[in-house]
Amino acid sequence: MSAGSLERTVEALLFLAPEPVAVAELAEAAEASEAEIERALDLLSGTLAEGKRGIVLRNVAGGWTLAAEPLADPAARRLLAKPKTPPLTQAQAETLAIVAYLQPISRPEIARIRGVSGESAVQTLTERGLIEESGRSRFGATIYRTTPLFERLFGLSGLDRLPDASRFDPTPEDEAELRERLLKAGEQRAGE
Amino acid sequence: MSAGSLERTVEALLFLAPEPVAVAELAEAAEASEAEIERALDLLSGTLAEGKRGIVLRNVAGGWTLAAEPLADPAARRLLAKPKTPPLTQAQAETLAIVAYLQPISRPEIARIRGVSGESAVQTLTERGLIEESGRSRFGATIYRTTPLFERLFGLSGLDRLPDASRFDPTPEDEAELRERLLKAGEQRAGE
Amino acid sequence: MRTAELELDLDVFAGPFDLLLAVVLREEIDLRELDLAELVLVYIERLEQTGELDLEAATEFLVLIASLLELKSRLLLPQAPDEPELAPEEAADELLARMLEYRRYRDAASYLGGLFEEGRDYHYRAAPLPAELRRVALDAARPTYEPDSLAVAIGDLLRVPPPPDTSHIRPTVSLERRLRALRDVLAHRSSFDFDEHFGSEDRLTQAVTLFALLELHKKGEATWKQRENFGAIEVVAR
Repeated sequence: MSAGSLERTVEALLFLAPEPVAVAELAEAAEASEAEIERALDLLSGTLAEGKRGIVLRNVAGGWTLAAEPLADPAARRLLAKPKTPPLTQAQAETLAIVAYLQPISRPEIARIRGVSGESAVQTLTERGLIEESGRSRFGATIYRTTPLFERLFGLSGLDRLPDASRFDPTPEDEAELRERLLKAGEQRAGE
Repeated sequence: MSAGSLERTVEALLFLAPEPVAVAELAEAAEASEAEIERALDLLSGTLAEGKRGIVLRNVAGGWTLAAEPLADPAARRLLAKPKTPPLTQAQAETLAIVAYLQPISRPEIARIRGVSGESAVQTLTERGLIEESGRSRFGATIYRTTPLFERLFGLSGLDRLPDASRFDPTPEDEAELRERLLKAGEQRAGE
Repeated sequence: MRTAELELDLDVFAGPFDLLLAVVLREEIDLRELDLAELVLVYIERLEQTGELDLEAATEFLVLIASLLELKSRLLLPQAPDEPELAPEEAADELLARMLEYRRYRDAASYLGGLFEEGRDYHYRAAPLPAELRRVALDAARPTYEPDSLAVAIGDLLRVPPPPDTSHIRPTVSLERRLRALRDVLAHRSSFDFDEHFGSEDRLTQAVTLFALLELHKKGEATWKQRENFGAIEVVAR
């Protein structure tokens, strides 16, 4: 079965584009309305759903892009002689979470929340292109934000797609338990 | 309908590879036999035949590759083309003038006239589409000529409209053929 | 080693770390009396004993100790006039709040870590654009370059620089040629008088010939005799 010509055009554009492309850009290039592009993307996401073909359609970093199906990851690394991306360390993941949720955020603020300065985590994340400097605070501290690459590598279509941070708050029960645990320890001592 | 996992892997590999990939390389990367790869390519060439999707499978020199469907060319140009026409460097202008006035001309002759090899000028002019290969000399050297794009960018309605070089000729009394004189001058410069 | 289980034996407190926090929170111990450096030393000693580093626990310890340090410094330092004094119960609340805030991002980190794990199996295409997209389209091309620039370039290429002016360079004497001159003479005679053969040459040539003679001596082809200062030099083949 052949795809419609707009769907084919959109697929070709995403194939060629080096970065994710926004719907508005696709519409302008294809000389179609955004609604038509949305419809074409809808059809395409059916054809290129995970597990169907070697290429999948992804909505990341504010636009649409094609990616190789994860199934091919080991073969792709053999062909392109690419080592597996190293996982994030605990320190890197925490620093990244703080930047992602609180950006723009200065280096001292990151340190205040983590309790340690974490220079090297910030540096590694910068080197890996996941965060970048976005200016200086009025006290001269470097301010950080996440990059489009971060959204791409984490499969986020935008920063607004990060789940609400309150989701990770200790539940009132957990919080009560933490306080309780501390206080109980105190009472035990008092009872000694 | 979903494709088999080897077909999907092959499609993913061709999607990622910047250059055409040979069957043997695909087999090694996918840890399959060449016969299995051939079969997968066969299935894939059905799915990705011209006119079916936005991406087509091509068998070109050196192996298999994916390409964008030509239908999308005008849209791709609108979205992605970042044509550059920066001023020509001295080396580029000289090389282009030699090709323009003496075409067809081989690469070694260009080098002899300029007195230096100037590989990179030839390459840049080719990439910008101002000159192109037009064959091989009987000694195997690449032969160049100018392109229609060259005529457009210089506002020439044809090659016969090239400006008369004699206005800038330091020794207009010399009656020898232009090619002879350029070669002689080049050799004298190189011999300094 | 869980931070909470760290056994402490400090000047003002003995018991598990957990408990210390509790008593600080309940203001049973004045933070100002607590030697935090000692606390850190105990922790490090304990780490060395167990020989294992639980990163998560270590991070939690660092968050706590950093918070305690900050609270203590705020208790010790004079307050800025516009900053309300930190009451002890507020300090305790702040410590708890700090722990809760840290936990939020610790858990967010593990969520992001999961996304990253999924994401790193996806590869994106990094192939360059096809050549035709990197150049001007024929139908979009407008005259950009001056045709005369081509004729000018040809004119430049036809220009041959004048032969270099060497009048300022003094005639040179080649050592090689002087060696040949010496060998020519020695080929016919076993010895000869230097002045007799080279005395009529200019001073530079004579000097270079003498230098060539040293070269022959070094190679074992010739030697010389001079019986008195400024006397005749007799060159002898060897």
